Order: sequence, then C-alpha cells, then structure tokens
Amino acid sequence: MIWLDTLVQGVLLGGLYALFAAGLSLVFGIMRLVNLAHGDLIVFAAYLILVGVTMLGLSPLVALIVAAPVMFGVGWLLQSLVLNRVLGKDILPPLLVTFGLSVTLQNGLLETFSADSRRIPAGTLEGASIDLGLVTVGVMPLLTFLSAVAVIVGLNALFYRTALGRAFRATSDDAVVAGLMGIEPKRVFAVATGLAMAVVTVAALYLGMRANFDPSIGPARLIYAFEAVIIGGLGSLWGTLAGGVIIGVAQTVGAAINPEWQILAGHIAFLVVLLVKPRGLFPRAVD
Amino acid sequence: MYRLTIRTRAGNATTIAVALLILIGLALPAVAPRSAIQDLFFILTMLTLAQLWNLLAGYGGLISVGQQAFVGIGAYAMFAGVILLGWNPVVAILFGGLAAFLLAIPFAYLAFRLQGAYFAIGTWVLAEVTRLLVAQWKTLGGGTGTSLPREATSAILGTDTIRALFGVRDAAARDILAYWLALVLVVAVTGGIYWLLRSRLGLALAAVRDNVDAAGSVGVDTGRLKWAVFLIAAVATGLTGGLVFMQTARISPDAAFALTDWTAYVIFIVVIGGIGTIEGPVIGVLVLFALRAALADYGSWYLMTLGVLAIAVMLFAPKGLWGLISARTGLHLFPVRRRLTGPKIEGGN
Amino acid sequence: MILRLENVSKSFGALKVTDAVSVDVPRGEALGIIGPNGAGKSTLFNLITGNLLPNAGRIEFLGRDVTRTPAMERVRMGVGRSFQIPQPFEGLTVFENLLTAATFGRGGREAEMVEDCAAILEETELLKKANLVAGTLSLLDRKRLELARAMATGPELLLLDEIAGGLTEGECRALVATIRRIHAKGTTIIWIEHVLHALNAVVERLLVLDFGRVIGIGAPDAIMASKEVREIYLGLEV
Amino acid sequence: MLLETRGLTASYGQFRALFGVDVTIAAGECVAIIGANGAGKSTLMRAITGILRNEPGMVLHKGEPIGALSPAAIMQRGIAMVPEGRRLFPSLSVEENLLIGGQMRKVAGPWSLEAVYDLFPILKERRRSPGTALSGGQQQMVAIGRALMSNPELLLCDEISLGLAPVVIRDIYAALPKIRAGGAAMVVVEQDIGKALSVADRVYCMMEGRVTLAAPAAAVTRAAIHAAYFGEAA
Repeated sequence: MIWLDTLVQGVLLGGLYALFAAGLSLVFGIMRLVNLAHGDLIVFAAYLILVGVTMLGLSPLVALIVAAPVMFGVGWLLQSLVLNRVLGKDILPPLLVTFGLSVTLQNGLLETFSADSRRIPAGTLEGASIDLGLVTVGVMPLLTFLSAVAVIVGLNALFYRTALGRAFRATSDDAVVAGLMGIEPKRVFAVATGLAMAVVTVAALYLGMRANFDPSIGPARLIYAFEAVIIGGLGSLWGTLAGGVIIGVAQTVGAAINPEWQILAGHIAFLVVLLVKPRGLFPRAVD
Repeated sequence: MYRLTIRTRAGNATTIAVALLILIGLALPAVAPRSAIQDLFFILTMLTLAQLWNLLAGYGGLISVGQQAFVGIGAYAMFAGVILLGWNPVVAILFGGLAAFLLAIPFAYLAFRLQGAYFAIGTWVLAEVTRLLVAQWKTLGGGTGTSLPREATSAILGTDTIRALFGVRDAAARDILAYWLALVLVVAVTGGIYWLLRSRLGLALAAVRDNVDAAGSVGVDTGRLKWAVFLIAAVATGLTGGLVFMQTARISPDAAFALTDWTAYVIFIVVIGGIGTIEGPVIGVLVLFALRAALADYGSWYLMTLGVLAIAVMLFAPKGLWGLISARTGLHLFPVRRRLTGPKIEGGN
Repeated sequence: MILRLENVSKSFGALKVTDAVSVDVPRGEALGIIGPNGAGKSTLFNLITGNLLPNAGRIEFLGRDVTRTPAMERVRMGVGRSFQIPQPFEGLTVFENLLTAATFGRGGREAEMVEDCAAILEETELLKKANLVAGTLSLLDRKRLELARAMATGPELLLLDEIAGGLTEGECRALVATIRRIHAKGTTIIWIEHVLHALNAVVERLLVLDFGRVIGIGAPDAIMASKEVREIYLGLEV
Repeated sequence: MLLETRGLTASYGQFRALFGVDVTIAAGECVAIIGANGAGKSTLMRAITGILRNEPGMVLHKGEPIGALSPAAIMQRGIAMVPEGRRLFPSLSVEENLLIGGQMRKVAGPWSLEAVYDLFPILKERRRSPGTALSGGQQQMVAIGRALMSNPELLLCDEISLGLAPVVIRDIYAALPKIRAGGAAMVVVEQDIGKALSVADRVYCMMEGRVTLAAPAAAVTRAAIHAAYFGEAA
C-alpha cells in the first residue's frame, strides 16, 4: 500500500515537472532554442504572483490571471528584442545570452526580494486532501497534475486546431517556406515565447503555493524541465508529461528508500533513458 | 625551398614579456602583501579555468555548463588523497587530475549523445549527479563537507622553506605556495593550449570549427577530436580544483561543485574577453576582477552586471573586447597562423 | 582499373536516385559526367566518396572492395573531392587549408608536406596568395582552392563537382588549363560539369546520367553528336 | 508592368549567381525561364521572392521597389511561389498544407479549398494524410494548390517537373491552363524546354547567371536554344 501511495505521489509530482517543462518544450519545438533562463523565469513569475497576492491582496487565481499576460509580454519582448537577434546556425550566442539572463534574473530577484524563503498563501487548499480509498492525495498535488493535463490539452488544441498552431508547426518545419506563405518567422517566435511564458506563470503558481521558494532555485527547475523534455522526446507535449511523471516517480521512489536520494534518483532515471533511448521515449518522426 | 613559420614579431615580443612577467610573478611574494597574493591566486586560477573552457567551447565547439564537476571531483580527490591516504596535499593535487580523467570518460560518453544546446544542459545534469553522489561520501563529510587536518596543512611540501625564506607564518606560507602552483598551472595550461593550437590538433580544430563537412572530406576525424579536447580540459580543470581547495583547506559539495563560481564566472570571462582567442580570457579575467573590486560592497549587483555585460557583448560585439582591439589594431599576441615563406609569395599575415 | 562500380543503386525512400550504375574507370583517365538536374550526379559522387552508402551493388577502389569503407578512410586511400559550392576553411589561410588536407588526408613529415603544398599552390596559381585568409578570396580563387585542397590529400582519384560553374569565360579557361595540367601528370579525374565546353576540353570519355541510369558512355564527340543524348540533356522530347 | 527586375544581381557569399538580370512579367501572361543546371534560374526566383534580399530597386512590383522586403511581405503583395523540391510542411496534413497557403492573405478570387480539390481531385481523397506521405506528383499538386490558396496575381513555379515521371509531369502541366484561366500571371522555371514552351507566351533563356535569349515562345527555334544553352553556334 505504501508503494501505491509512493507511486501516486510520484505521478502527481510529475505533473508539476511537466508544467515546468511545457514552455521549454514549446519553444524548443518551434525554434530549436534552449532557454537556460527558463527556470529563473518561473521563479520570476512566482514573485510576480506573490506580489499580487501579498501586496495587492488578490487571490492566487486572480493574481495568475493578471500575471499571465504580463509574462506573455515579457516573453514577447525578450524574443523580439534579444533572442531573435542571436538565433541562427551557431548555437553559442543564444545559449550564452540566456545563461547571462539566468544569472542576471537570479541576482536581480535576490536584490529585490532578498534570499528569504517565500510562499504564495493558498488559504484552505494548503494541506487539504481527498481520501480515494486506497490512497489519500493532497488537493494541491492533484490540482497541479490536472492543471498540467489541462495546459497540455490546451496547447495541443492550439497546435493542431488553430491557424496560429498551423503557423507554429509550419515555421518549425521550414522557416524559409513559411516566409513564402506570408508568415514572418520572427513574429511567430515572439508569440511562441510569449505563450511559453504564460504557461510558465501557471507553473509558477504551483511552484509558489506548494513549497517555499527563493531566488536561487531556478536552475534546478530548469534541469527537471529539461529532463522531462528529453525523456519525452523533443517536441512532443504528451511525451513531456510522461517525462515529468517518470522523473516524479523516480524521485518519490528514491526518497522512499532514502530521503537523501530523492533528487539523485530523478537524475539517474534521466541518464538511464538517455543511455537506452537517446532520442527519448516518443521521438518526433521528422526532425 | 619553402618553409613554414608561425613566429611573428608580436609573438616574439609576447614570449619575452610573458617570460618577464613569470619571473616577476615568482618573485612577487617577497614584496607583495598577503591579500595581494590571495587576489592574484584568484585571478590565476580563474584564468586557468577560463582558458580551459575556451578550449572546449571556443575551439572545440563543446559548450559545457558542467565543468564544475571536474573542479569538484579534483578537489574531493585531493582531499581523499590527504585524509584517507595520508598523502601530502601537493602530491594529492595530481590525484585530482587523475580523478577528473576517470570521471570524464563516462561523462563524455553520456553527454556526447546530446547535440548542441542539449549537450550544454546534459553536462549540467551530469555535474549535479556528480555533486549528489559525492555528497553521499560520509567519510569526507557528506553534504556538510570537511576541512584538511591541521597536521596536513602545516606540513605541505615546501611551506617550511617558504616560511624561512620570507619570514611568514603557516597560513601565509600556504598562500604563497598555492600562488606559485597557480602560476605554474596557468603557464602550463595557457602554454599547453598555445602549443596545441600550433600543432596538428589545432589545425584540425580550426578546420572543424570552420566547416565540419569539408574537414571530414580531407580526413579529419571529428569524433576523436571531440574526445581529445574534452579529456584534456577535464584533467586540467581537475588539477585546478585540487589546487583551489588546497588553498582554502575546507571543502563542501556546494562549494566544490558550485555552478556560479566554477562555470558562470568562467563563461563570463571568456565571453566578455573574447571567445576563441588566448588573449580573450586574459582580458576577461581582468574585467571580472576590476568589477569585483568596484562592486564588492554591492552584493548581487556584481553578478547582475556581469550577466548584463555578457548579454551586451554577445549582442553587439560577439568576438568580445579582445575582438574589438584585434580588429582595430590587427594585433595577435599569440600567433597561431602558419605562414608559408619562400619565393613568389606576397603579403598577408 | 582504379575504380569499378558494379550495379550500384541508391534510393531515398521510394525515389531511386542511382539505378544499377556500372562503370569501370581505368587509371589515368579523365571521365566527365553530365545529365539534367536531379539525374543523380552528386549522389553518385557521394557513393564513391563514402558519404553515402549504396543500397545494393559493389564499389572497388584500387582493387579493394570499399563498398562499406567510411569516407575518412577513403580519403586516406586516395579519393579526393571538391565541393560544388566551395567549402574552404574560411578562417584559415590558403596554405593552412592545404596543410590541413595534407596532414590528415595523407600524413608525412612536415617539411615534405610544406614543399608539396607549395608545389600544388604553384600548380593551381595560388602561390602568391598562400598566406591570405580563405574567406577573403574571389570565386575563382575559391574554386582553385577547392581543387588545390583536394590535391593536397594526395589523391589517386580526383572527383570534381561542378567546379567551373559561376565563372566568367576567361576564368573558366584558366581553371581548365590547370585541370589539364593535373590530369597530364597522371591523376585520374571524374568531373561532373554542366559547362560542357570546359568539360570537353579535358575528358576522354563522357557518361550521361538520367533518372539515375547510365544512358550513354563514350568519346565526347560521339556522345554529343548523339541526338538522343543531346535532346535528353536539353530536356526536349525526342 | 506587374513585375520587373532591373540589373538584378545576387550572390551566395562570394559566389556570384546573377549578373544583372532584366526580366519583365506583365499581368496575366505566362513566362518561361529555361536554362541548364546552375544557370541561375532558381536564384532568380529566390531573389524575386525575397529569400535573397537585394537593393530595393532591383525588383519592382507594379512600379514599387520591393527588392528589400521580406518573403512574407512580398507574398502578401500577391506573389506566391511553388518552391523547387516542393517543400511541403511534413508535420501538416495535405489540407493543412493547403490552408496555410491562404491564411496570411485573404483576398477574393477564383481559388479556395474546394477549387483546388476540383483542380486536383486526388488531393481531396488524401486530405488527411501527412503531406509528405504522398507520391512526388501528388506532393507537387499540393505545393501548387498551396500557392494558389492566396489567390496570387503572380505564381512562380520553380522546376515543377523535377524528379517526376513523364506521365506525372503531363498531369501537372495539364492543370496549368486551368490555373491561367483564373487570371494569375505565371513564371515557369524549367529545364524541360518542351514542356515550358508548351505553356509559355514568352521565354527567357539563362546561362551562367545571365539572360542569353529573350523571345516570344512561338518564335524560338531549337537552333536558338542550342546557341543560348551551350554558348556556341549550333
């Protein structure tokens, strides 16, 4: 029974990692860009929500609804003003720029909010749980997981049902021919990064409500997100969820054996997948 | 009738200037205060790490964000040599290089499965894994770390002589020794890279950097080249790690495997100074040190400034400060150009 | 025979790009390959160099079966190639481009390699520009460098891919003269070209490729006189 | 004049591919551009569509300089291209490949999804398949349909018979008169001279980056083509 419980907790934790990863997967899928500041942007969004909740007195949900468009704008500007200029055949410039951004953001947050641990107050949701017979699950982890599923369903619908999604996929396939279709690839990239930042805001809400956070924890979130993306296979959103779940389960199982092994177990699961299936579990047919 | 030369007047001048600087550097502890020696130790070790990262990323195209793994493993191996095997710390530093080599083999095997940007984060994950595994090593203090035992630090090879020579106390003597070793290391690493770039390996690296397909078509083995560069950088990074933690004499997984200290600063040094040149990291480390001195009282402003500076350099001067200088003056202090000399050849350097 | 292809075929998916090509190239010959765009000329080169592996058939080089030999080894065995669009090492000098090819494509003592490179530079009229950075060269010099670098790997067999394209009449003549000199010294040449007068000034035989198949091989005059070949090459229906 | 190039030059780095090309295309006419492999025909198409940027005045659309515009901006002026090698979007279905052709330029005109399906009925049957799962000929139909979806005033067809079997080429060419009936001007870039001449009003022949022959299609003789192609008197 304890193992079933561990498994369920792991799956639910995987939802959080999938939320971290969805934006990364989106951006990589469309423009082959790896944003090393992704984790720090999640933390940045968490502070944004925190400000909304503690200083403006908004409920977390309302704060999310306010913060998401702001983050969309941040992503749009970041892509238009900075990243579009360094995208190209050479992968070094975008990597170094986003790495610089990562360090800048971390220290900017440190300067603004200090190194103290903070948490977004979630009211009655905190600690609430539901008894499902065999196992008891926390309401918060369950909500996280359901949000991850909702985000992925939503992104998939956007990708496969809308004209914008078509433009995303076309630009990802062949940016030159997309131009011949009247699509400005750079504008598409800006919208994609904006969208990724809106998703990041959702991830940030749960990051901040579930546990304490401080300016330094971004890079670790980036790593979990990255692992989920690689395990899932580049560009597959459902694969990213599966990847997140694998990391989550590996971590809870590791922690059940020895609390010190939690993080390590997640990384090892990633390395094993990398050894056995270097292209991930659900690789895209065309790449 | 035809000959190959690499020497230039600027290069010869550099050789003389560097030789003089080394001599001055060796003699410096006689006059410089302890704080200056410590600052110089910081500059020299950071410069060593920067030259090595530059070899990886600037010449080998391998953008690693996980070099802290080799600093950390080198440092821990040095501690293990001293604490568990009872070796003298100076000897144990060599053990650090060996440990880094052994770690680099599985590390590269896994990381080379990933391409481009994913290689970068892959190295980061592998460094994290190394840190977490080392943190399980209870005899060396686990997650909290440990210190070098007093009897080991006071008996480091050569400190007696230094004490006698300069009339300083134990701790200061250890700093001077560490400084000298750092000087030797930076000269060996920079000199080694310089030699490498002038050897056939350097030719292959430049060819691969310019055009992978064409390099293959003239017989360059690009796979082996990657391995060679990665292993060389790993070993020397491990030696540097051992030396740095011999000087501090205290270790913990968080300090030894710190991304900020051993990779972020290093990347900024290389990017700001100019990637893909030997001169770049030298300029970069001076900028870093100047900023550190100027912003010492402003905490995180220091790192923020570095980050913004690196972004600005990437956007507006991708070849870094040395790139700007070199483009203006045409100066190359460390020439690697192989020139053909003989009849009927005109101009061009 | 320096090179022998026996029923070599290559498909990309359903598309057969090389269809049972058989040809023998005697040592010292200069063979030209012509055919319309998409006929599979460059694919044939990639099969000979080992950048592509055939789905069927057999390739022999210097009497050895090299069907599965990696490209890098074939370079060292003596297969040199030039690219259709010149691909110099732009950051290296002309001389360094050659030195790289000599060092990794053939090897030997440095002094010897330097002399050889200088001789090749002289041959290809690049000696004056030996110490210029390749990225600054004009198109003609890039083409010459492409040729010279392939020569520096010490090839028994030299594959030239549309090396005369994009040049002016005069430039083209100069390059042809160089290729004739190289050929006269005994290097076997296979040359894909659409600038026919350049090709015909050098080669002893022409091979016509269409839809991956050999539709004619023989003396240039006879091949070009063939109405069928000429019409296929032009794309006119016979 | 619908489209005009004036002294158009183009290079790939140092590689000069076009040396001062002048061509004109009037509204509604069909122009063939022929020439051997490497003559610069595709480069000309890339320069007109903005994939290779130029001096603004080197390409004029209805008298306005468009040489420096992006491919997207040029497409939105009503110039659509069927690129060499078809280049369908692999992750889009046949129908999505068609839809994306028209989604950024919505103007009234003869072409719609239904009209394209009428032109190439086989595509309707395969509308849900990934574009790249089709045969070469069917892919070419998708690529043509995709370009038509924006109701262009000028349709550029780059090597639409390349790599296709003769019988398939015949089918594709059979559709061109129907496309012309819709009113768009056309440029047909071809190595297959017979095919090109069968549909064109005027012909330009290119060799080594220059126009070597410009004439009404009806007046072109084989001798003239031989001369323009081989640079020799035939």
